Amino acid sequence: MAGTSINWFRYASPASFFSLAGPLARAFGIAAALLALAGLWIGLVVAPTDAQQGEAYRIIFIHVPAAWMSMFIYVVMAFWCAMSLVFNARLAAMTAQALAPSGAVFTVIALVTGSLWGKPTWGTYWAWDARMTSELILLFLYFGFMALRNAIDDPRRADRACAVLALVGAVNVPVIYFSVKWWNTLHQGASVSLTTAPRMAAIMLAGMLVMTLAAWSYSIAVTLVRLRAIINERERGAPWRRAVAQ
Amino acid sequence: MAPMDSAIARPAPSGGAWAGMRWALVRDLRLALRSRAELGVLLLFYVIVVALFPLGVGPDPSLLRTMGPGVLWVTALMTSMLALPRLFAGDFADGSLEQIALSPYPLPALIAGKIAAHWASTGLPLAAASPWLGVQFGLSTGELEVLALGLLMGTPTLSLLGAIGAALTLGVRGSGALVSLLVLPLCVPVLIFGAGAVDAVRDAVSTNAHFSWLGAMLLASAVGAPLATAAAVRIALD
Amino acid sequence: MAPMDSAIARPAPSGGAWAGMRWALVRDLRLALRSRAELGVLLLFYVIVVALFPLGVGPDPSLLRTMGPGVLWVTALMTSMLALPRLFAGDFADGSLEQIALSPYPLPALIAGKIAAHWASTGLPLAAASPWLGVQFGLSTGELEVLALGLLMGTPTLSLLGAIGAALTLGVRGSGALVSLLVLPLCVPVLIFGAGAVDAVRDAVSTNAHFSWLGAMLLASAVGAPLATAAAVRIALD
Amino acid sequence: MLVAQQLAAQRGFSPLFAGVGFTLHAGEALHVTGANGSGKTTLLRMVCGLTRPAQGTLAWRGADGAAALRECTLYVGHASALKDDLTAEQNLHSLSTLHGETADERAVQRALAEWNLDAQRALPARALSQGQRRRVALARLRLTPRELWVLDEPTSALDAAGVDLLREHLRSHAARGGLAIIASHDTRSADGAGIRELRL
Amino acid sequence: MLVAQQLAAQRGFSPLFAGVGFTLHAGEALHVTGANGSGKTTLLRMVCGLTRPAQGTLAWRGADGAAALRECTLYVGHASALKDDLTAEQNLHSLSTLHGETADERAVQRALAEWNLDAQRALPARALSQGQRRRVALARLRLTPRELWVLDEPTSALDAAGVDLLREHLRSHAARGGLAIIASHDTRSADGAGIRELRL
Ligand code: HEM
Ligand SMILES: Nc1ncnc2c1ncn2[C@@H]1O[C@H](COP(=O)(O)OP(=O)(O)OP(=O)(O)O)[C@@H](O)[C@H]1O
Ligand SMILES: Nc1ncnc2c1ncn2[C@@H]1O[C@H](COP(=O)(O)OP(=O)(O)OP(=O)(O)O)[C@@H](O)[C@H]1O
Ligand SMILES: [Mg+2]
Ligand SMILES: [Mg+2]
Repeated sequence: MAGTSINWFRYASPASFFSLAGPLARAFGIAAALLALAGLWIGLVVAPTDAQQGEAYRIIFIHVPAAWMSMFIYVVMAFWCAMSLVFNARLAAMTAQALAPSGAVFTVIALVTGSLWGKPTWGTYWAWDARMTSELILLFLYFGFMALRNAIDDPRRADRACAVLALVGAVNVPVIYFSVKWWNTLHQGASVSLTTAPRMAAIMLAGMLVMTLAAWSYSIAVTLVRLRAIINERERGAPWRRAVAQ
Repeated sequence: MAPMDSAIARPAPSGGAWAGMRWALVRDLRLALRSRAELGVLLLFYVIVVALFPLGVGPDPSLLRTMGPGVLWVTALMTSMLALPRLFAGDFADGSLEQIALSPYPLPALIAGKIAAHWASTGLPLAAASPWLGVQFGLSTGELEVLALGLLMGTPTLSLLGAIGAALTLGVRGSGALVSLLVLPLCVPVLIFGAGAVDAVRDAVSTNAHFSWLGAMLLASAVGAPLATAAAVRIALD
Repeated sequence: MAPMDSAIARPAPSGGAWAGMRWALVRDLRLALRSRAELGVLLLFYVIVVALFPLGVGPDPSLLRTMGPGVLWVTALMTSMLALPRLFAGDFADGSLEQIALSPYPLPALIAGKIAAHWASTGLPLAAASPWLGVQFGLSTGELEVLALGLLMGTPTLSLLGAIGAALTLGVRGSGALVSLLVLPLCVPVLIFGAGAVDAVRDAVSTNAHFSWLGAMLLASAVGAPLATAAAVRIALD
Repeated sequence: MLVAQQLAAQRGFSPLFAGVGFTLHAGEALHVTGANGSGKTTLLRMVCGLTRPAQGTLAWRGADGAAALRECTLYVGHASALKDDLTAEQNLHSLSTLHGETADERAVQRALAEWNLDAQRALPARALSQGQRRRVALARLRLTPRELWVLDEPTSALDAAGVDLLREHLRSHAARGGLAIIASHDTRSADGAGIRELRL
Repeated sequence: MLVAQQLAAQRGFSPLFAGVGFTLHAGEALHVTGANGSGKTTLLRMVCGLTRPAQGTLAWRGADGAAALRECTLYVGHASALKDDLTAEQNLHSLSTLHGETADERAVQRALAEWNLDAQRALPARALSQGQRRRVALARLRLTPRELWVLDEPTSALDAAGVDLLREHLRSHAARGGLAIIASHDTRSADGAGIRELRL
């Protein structure tokens, strides 16, 4: 741990990170585009029409990755918030701040695609099913995070306040994930898990995974871009900025 | 002045946490009773709520029965929301919060005391009144028991979670609605299990699951919330 | 400094009442929602509150439909009560209220402006959002219209009545506080008629009676409340 | 000309002061002193019409009328009447429009600059230091020209420079024929021409 | 002994002060002065552990520890920390129990009498005058004996008698080997033995 932590701290300083972020963002952006194309091709062309659901099921290729990301990004966000509280590292807090919007976006996508899917399958756009509700709560948590953020004038105070909020809100993620287990609901349970063999067609699985990778690299790219912007604003006065400026 | 000329450096008071918690609890309860206004308003509020629904829904008993628990639970949620701003804002404005943060007692303990007082003036009365209110909705005895028990176990969690939001929004622009935005989502699970328990009784299903969840959430928040709130308070004072 | 050396005694500003009302309205609105973001927060808050009920009660559509109006009306009451303490307490604490009372504009006009702002930041958004929220409860078009109209006519009354109570509790202990308890029950008729109107639509009964009552209460309070509140404020400052 | 006669104040059940009277002509300033709790603030609030005298009369320009007096009075109290959420600039603007003045951007900025708050112009009042809040409150003296100034502890939390500036203002106000009533324990603000003392 | 080294404060995006250091031995008092907004209050809050220094260290009795320092500190800030609904007596009692003292009725009454608030003992703090509130706040100096006093503008709204009394307290505190840090514009409180000045 000690060994790794040293260089971790080197990149934990905005100064050394800033130069790194630019090219990384570009690389991940391109990757995201390619993966998305591949995933959509698999999902819309290669994958066969589903027996009962017809074409409608193809939403899964967007819905599931989005839903996964919505939860995953929150976990990552909470992690960085913890880091910023413990090590008092500015960059960690900024990362969390940069992650929030992407998380919100994916949550919205999961909600929208989900309810669009719900119409043909369940005959309703919305039901107060546990998973849907908890996903909606996740959206509100993202909103709350951002709202608190821009309600506080002092940036460092905002960092720490939002960090506390994010950590508290993290309890919602397991609720979302296991909601299908805890309440017998409309929503179907996890059919992909690391422990048991997947219960769906290999090709579908492949499509979903490729799309998930696309979502990942997209999130990383966007986050890095936002991070650069935030650093630009936050570290205005700092000496190293002037150095970079020249 | 004789006592003053003794040593000016005192040891930290003994029996830290509990004494601190008691101090905050007693003091806030006393203050709450001083300004009976808010208390009365809260009580009136949920009497109105409960009185209103039968009016809105009409006398159909089966309907009333099914919605009774949900209404009472949401009312509990709203009343604790109503009182949240008062939890820290006053102390923050008049400088008491600084003194509390500087006290030799552990801050989380003091905060826990304040939360307990908040609960005693919002959740507890509702839980106590719930059997009577539930009768208005024609709940059966079994349902009433579960309802009251659920409220007793659930409302403290609401206060605990609410405290975090209240502390986070201290001295923040437009904190009024922001608190609710931060807190209400976190409270939803409590609501689900609490109301669910009563439905379970109606459907003659075991309520163990619900209560164990309520208990788990109460424990978790009882441990976590004071710490998180204390952190938030220190941040607000920084 | 040139302009300063002119006459130091100024005439009272022209166009008294309206100008004063506008000042208070604009200023309080600005304080309430310093950014569009905060308006969003407020709406989100409604969404959450309304979303909670189905959670507690369960997704049965017919049930939701019957309780929809009641829920929205209670939400209206709660949101306006959430904001009430902030109506005068803040200005009282930081000395703004003194300055307001010393302004050349007539005090009731300024107060009316403050009340209007309070309504515009609590009742109005809810009334505006109510059709959409009502859809969540599966209300019919006709019901939605009546609901929205009722909220539009009813929520100002809630704010007006609430203002009296808020002013009475200023600075005063005991007695004044208790008086404010007498104000809140006055809100009950508003809720009853407001929610009742929607049921009337459902039962295909004429809603005239309900609306004329709502209108009457609105008129009465619009005339009386600012005067009463102004008097209460002067007493609180004395 | 302001004439106070036989003013008496009652607080709770006990009388606070009685038989207080003074006459203030154009260009004069009254420095109200007295121990803590002797009733200075109460007297000032009476003069500007916030508190009703238990006894006695206040005559303004011969006529007896609180309304007339209020129109010509500017009261700066203990509380600085700033909204924490608004910036110093917004606060000043809102306060002066409340008193019927049409304060334009530049006037406000000039007033702030004079009290050397340029840097804090755009800060929310919450962020201001105690003395900076006081300075913003005193900047109203320029923006809301009134014939009678009623200042309660104007120098509290002010640094030396601020006190000088205030004295400067008082002097020019007097020169313009304005009246002033100041309650303060701070003798620094009390010297200068035409300043009389009223001891409660 | 309190040693501050290279303290720096940051507010918003801009640094407030930097490189502030001082050493305070038993029986000494530090008088922090400076223009409005120069950071006195911020510095005081750092000393008693409310605000985290952006840089620098505070060492108390050699050991570096905010907790140890907090235990020995009594902070009386701008805000007097009185609850308007409680009486002066109740406020004092509640505050001193909060700080772990077992204040009995008589001790509280003696403290109030010393600041001559006998008459106001049973008044709700809401009714107190500004200076009386300040006096109640200062009465805590007796009821909560601590080694280090941190006083922010202690003389604001105090009358002459009050200032003398405060000076008296400071003197006997120093004689007992206590330390004190005072931020004030009021030079009246600054004279006396062993009082050093720190200018921000
Ligand atoms: C607004 C409505 C919906 C929401 C909020 C929602 C939310 C979610 C979430 C959070 C996940 C990821 C959790 C997990 O992987 O276990 C998920 C996965 C999934 N959802 Fe939905 N969903 C909605 C509607 C639907 C509908 C209508 C269907 C199809 C009938 C559907 C089918 C699936 C499937 C198949 C998965 C993948 C489960 C797995 O393989 O693990 N969802 N949904
Ligand atoms: N968010 C912020 N952004 C910029 N500046 C800020 C912010 N918050 C506080 N400040 C500045 O920090 C300073 C606070 O200093 P502090 O209150 O310690 O001053 P002080 O020396 O106590 O002044 P006074 O003598 O008036 O009490 C003020 O100048 C204030 O303008
Ligand atoms: N309800 C009450 N009952 C008894 N006494 C009261 C009541 N309300 C106020 N008082 C007293 O009235 C006085 C108020 O006086 P005021 O505030 O004018 O004093 P002041 O001269 O401004 O003092 P300071 O110099 O501290 O500002 C105080 O002595 C206070 O104790
Ligand atoms: Mg006074
Ligand atoms: Mg200060």
